[in-house]
Amino acid sequence: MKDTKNENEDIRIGVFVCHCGSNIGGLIDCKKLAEYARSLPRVAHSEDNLYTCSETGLSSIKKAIKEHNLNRVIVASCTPRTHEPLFRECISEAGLNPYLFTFVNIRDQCTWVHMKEPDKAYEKSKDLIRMGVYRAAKLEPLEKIKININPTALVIGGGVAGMSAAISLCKQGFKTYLIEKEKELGGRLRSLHRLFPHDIDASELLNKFYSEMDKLNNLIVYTSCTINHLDGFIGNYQVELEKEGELINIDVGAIVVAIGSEVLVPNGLYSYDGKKVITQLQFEEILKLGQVNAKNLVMIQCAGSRNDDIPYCSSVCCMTALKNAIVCKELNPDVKITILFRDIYTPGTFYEEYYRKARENGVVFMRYTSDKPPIVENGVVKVHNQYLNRMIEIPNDLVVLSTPLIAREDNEFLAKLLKVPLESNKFFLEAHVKLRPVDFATDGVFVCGTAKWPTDISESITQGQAAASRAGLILSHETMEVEGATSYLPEHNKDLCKGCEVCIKVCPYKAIKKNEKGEIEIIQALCKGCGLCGASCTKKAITIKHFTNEQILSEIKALGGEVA
Amino acid sequence: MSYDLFLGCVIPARLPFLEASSRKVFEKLNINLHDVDGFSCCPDPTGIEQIDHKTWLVLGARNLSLSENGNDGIISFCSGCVETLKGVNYYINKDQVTKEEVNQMLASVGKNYDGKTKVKHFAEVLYENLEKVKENVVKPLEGLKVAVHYGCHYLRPSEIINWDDPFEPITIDEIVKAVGAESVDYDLKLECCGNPVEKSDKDLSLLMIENKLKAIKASGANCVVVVCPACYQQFDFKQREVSKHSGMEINFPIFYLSELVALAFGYSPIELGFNFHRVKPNQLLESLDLL
Amino acid sequence: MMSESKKALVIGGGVAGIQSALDLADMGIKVELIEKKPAIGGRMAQLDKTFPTNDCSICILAPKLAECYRHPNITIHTLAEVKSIKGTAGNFEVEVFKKARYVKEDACINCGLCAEKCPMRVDDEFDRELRKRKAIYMYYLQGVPAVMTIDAEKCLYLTKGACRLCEKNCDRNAIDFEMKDSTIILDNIGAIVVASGYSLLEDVNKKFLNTYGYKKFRNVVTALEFERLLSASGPQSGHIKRFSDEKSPKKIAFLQCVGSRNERLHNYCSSICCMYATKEAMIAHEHDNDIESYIFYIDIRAGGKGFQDFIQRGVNEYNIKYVKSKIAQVYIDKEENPVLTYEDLDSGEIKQLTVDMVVLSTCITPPKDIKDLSDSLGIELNEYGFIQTKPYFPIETTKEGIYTCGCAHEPMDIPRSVTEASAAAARAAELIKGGSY
Amino acid sequence: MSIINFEFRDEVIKHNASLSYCYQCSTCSGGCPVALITGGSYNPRKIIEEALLGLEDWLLEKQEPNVWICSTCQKCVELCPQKVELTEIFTLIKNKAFIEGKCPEGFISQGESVLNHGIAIPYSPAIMNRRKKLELPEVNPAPPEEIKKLLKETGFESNLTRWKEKNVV
Repeated sequence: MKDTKNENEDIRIGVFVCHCGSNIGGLIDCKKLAEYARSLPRVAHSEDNLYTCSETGLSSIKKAIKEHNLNRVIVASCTPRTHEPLFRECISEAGLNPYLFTFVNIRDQCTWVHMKEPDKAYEKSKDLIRMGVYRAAKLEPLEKIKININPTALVIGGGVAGMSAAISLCKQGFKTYLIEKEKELGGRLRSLHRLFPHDIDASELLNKFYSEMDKLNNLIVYTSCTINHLDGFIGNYQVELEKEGELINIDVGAIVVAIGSEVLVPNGLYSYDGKKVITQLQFEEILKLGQVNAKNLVMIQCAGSRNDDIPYCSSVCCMTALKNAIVCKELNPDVKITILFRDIYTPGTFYEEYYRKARENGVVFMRYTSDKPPIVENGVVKVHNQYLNRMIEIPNDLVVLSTPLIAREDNEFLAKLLKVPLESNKFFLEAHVKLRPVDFATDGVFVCGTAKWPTDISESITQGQAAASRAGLILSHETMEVEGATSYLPEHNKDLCKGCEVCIKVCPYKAIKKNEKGEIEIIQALCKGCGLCGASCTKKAITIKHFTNEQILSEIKALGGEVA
Repeated sequence: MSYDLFLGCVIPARLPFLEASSRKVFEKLNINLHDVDGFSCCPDPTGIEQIDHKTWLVLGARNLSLSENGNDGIISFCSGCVETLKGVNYYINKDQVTKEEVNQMLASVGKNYDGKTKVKHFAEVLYENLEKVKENVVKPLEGLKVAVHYGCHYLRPSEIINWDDPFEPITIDEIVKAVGAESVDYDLKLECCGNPVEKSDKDLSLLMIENKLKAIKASGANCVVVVCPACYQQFDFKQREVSKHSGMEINFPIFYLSELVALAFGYSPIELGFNFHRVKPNQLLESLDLL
Repeated sequence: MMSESKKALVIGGGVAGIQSALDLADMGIKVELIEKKPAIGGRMAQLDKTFPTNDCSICILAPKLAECYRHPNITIHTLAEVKSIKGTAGNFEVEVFKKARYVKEDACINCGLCAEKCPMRVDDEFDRELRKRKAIYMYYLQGVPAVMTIDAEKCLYLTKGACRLCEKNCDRNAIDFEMKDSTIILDNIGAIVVASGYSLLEDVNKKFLNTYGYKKFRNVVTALEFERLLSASGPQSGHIKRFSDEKSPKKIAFLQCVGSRNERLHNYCSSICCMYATKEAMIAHEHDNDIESYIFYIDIRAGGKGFQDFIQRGVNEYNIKYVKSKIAQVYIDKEENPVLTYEDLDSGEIKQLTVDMVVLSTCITPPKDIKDLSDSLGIELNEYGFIQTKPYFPIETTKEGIYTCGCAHEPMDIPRSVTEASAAAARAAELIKGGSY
Repeated sequence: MSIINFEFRDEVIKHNASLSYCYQCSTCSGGCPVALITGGSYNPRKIIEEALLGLEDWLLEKQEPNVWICSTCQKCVELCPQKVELTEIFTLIKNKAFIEGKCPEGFISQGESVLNHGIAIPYSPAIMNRRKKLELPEVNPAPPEEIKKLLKETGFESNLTRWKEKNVV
């Protein structure tokens, strides 16, 4: 690679103005823009292309770098979000350091937002290009940071999601630790009787998992085991586990969180007493033993959910109620079952049919609204039937409450440990609701199952496998490159730092810590280069690579027209 | 082609002129209608069935049993009769137990029904012979803007009637066009005329026909065609009362489908007994010189 | 133990297929991505925004499209369909039929000059036939690969043998009428992921929609059509106007469960409609604060993360009224305003509501050609017509080595589709590079 | 305040199983012409809900809503997404009400005519005449005694008698 580091090298900038079809070229004169660019200091070459991102455009960039011996490249076109990687790749293919590329967005920021005012759009484009040129002059080559990846995984939580994740990771060929704080693996499955919608015994599915895991010789399971301490970053985590008092230290490259959830205990709700008024979970126990004495049974949905305290729909309670009603009817068809609901949640194919099956089996459904909840009195439930706008009495000898899944107490502790966020209901918060559903914003850590949100068995399994895929794709690399444009504390600034720790507080990625010597230390692998620390550093000690004060100020001066 | 004719109660005993036009039409089409002795009330699906389903089944089965001969099954001029006879077939063939119960009772009068008699509405047969109908038209009914009232029981329940589309029927519109008249679309086209409700709520029944007639008036139609004697009475007999009640001048000649076809086949209003209509069609026909 | 050199085949270039392909490719596995349409992107590319965060659909999808296109381990085959497969899990051989594009992908820079000159105006499929395009066209603005396509059924030269104006006007000689449909063999395939997506009711059964006046009343549209109308890149550039009189609607009714939860048609729940209807009502309100929306439903199904809050926000901030009453029929008044008759449960009254526009929340259905696909792959379909999967393991099809994800096997939203896509990638990876355990 | 009555509910379902599939979507009430005209005081959905909860007293005694003003137009049956056979269920309820003597007079007169003549409308001399004028053949309806015999069998005759006893004016 060319030596671009030497200070007194002469800066030779190439500017490529893109028409982006008619997106830019349709509104302003790209040729004139290119000419203007050439008039700016240190610009050795400029041209305009119909599509700079097309193969033609890219090859003409490479050609120009050779012919005009360019060492800085500016593309004035669309958005870095979609195209910066492409152009960086392009100039490095031509032998330049990718960080010597500058993007100027004259489409989104000019011809799109100022569609109605072409002249102003043109003037603004000139300003942005000029700023880009002055910035480019100050750019320095950067190297991406290479880190080694330890091809070992840790899965926290031995429920159905955790087991699925662990099994898949092992089958992908990665050594995997699976830890469970209970004495046995299995999680919620162990307390369930039958499973909807295919009506098999929970134990059947559980055994399937057990036998799968027996086949794996790269799976290490620790039960009655909790996690004490964690350190490190993607590819390189040091974890301290505690199993029955004894400490175990392991090194892993990726971590999957699958610690599940809890079921709300409805104390004070609908005169819950655990005897005549019980939860679905307690009812499953009765069904397991096949000893339903009740003749007349009422189930109340959304018991403790979809209210101000727990605003969400727990999404599994409707199916659970239907399942237990059907199982109960199978044990004794004469049992009268009435389900009081707000909205029946049975999305998709099999679930909707399951709802129909329950109706077919004689289960009575009655809708209530949140403003008129059922009244549970001794031996009778009174409910305002919205369908008839009348009070209806249901004599009964057992009331079953469908209570929601809620976040575990431990979530907060684990979230701190892993430096990952929780959402308002204290469930774990993924990186992106839609496109990164099992990732955390922090690289190398993943989440699945009801630790993230209430989900049914099948989706928990799927999420476990998904997390295994996301973790697996990291573990399958021996080394990984992380962003080079990070913040750092240059040697010559060390004495400026007074250790006020503001940077540690503001860093959203927990990338900054104080080392044993009490010095600020920035873990490059964790830093995303967001710049918060640099901006808030009271002593201006921290620098953000690729966004140095010098670089930014030169842009601002250029905007003001001050020529350096 | 030869059918056993099931007249039912209302047409022969109250509206014989509808029978006249119907018989003439099929004569012209050379479709033989064979008169059968011993039919009882179908019975009325909006009457007897509502108070005693079993009686309805048994009498219906009895009627059907009278037609177990070589013919193409039963034809009827009345949508109610058709629904009953098709319905009885449906229930008897759907459930063996019902069939046996019914036949046990029929046995007491020495009858038995095997569930095989085919049943057709006369409009069904006309539509199946649409080309023949067109061939026989000598006086295209140009100028007639017809509001087609299908009536409920000609279409629904489709699982039992099993003929035209329950919400987008075409058969009667096609027949109307075939005889040279225009079918005018109107709001509430597929709504009930209200006749069955009369037994329990006269005012409601009147309101239902009033809404229909208002919608028809708004559509610019100049007459109405029906295929059911109950609908016919509701439309023809109630108009004066509706006019009074709504304070709106409503005066639509109500034609039975067979009357329109017969008219197009060249029969005179006299032989068709148009004079028996409450709302006299002649003025309209004269204005379009269809007399 | 499988050889590392085995490749993966992903069928379908929607968000699910793309996610599977990217995961596998990032694991160092070579991926063949098959897409029937001229460009990848699938349904998500047609959406304006996505619930529950309402961020711009194409803006979050586009980077993935570009990533897919540039990824050294991914080969994209557009205009391609699987014809047949041989072999078993770990080693399949797949026969793929590729329609000719008649445009050289390496030469075309979609400058659009050719389309300007093309004399043919045909319905634009991507915009749900709400506007016209030319016979040579970009499937959609941000489509990847970003090249033009000639619509062989509509092209004047290919149908009538005369024209070639596009060719004359392409200064990059990218047009190639000599191109022929072809069949290619992809061998050494270790595992297959089926992400063939879904159709919508209006694509498979227009007749059922007659009682709602669809295609009869101009102010009755389906939800995806409405989504295109809301989209800035759509036929109305995001400024919704009624087709009858160009007026901007103020009162919009969304009818839920159109074709779904119905024993006469599709007895399943389409899963996403409650949410997308709410989303569309919100966007409409954002465009025009005078807009009030009515959503006529049976049960509100909002179980996903943040979904209940979403519904609440709809009520509190976007002037959405949820009415628990299913609408069966739509009529219009003299001004072509749709009129709905419904029961108001609270008062027990039967009411009539006149609105400016009706949006039909038509249900997800199995993709039109799923039968051919399942036959050629030798996998089974379930009683609903979707791909049959194993109980509690929704990724597993009935054939080992073939996995599925997304709406190909059940109606579902984007988060779950993407999750399943990664899961399918994991299973495929186990087969391809695993075995050492 | 009403008490749910599973026995009556099961009785109706035994006669017509389609009842149990109803999920109260309001398609029927929204599509019913009578419900529209009566502003909802007649409401097929409510009758079905009462049947689902087995509210016998409301269905047979109070008759709220009044099942007798259903026009049997069958629109609800065609529209119901769960294929609930509403009119059939209403027929069962009306049949039960008839046995209880709770049925409008209008239905009785037709019943009596069929019981006594085998047909709903006996032939008057005037009509006989008119038929002749129109050259229509003579009609030979069912022998009344045969029909009467059958209506004894079905119990129709005794039900009719009971109705008259309960509704002496």
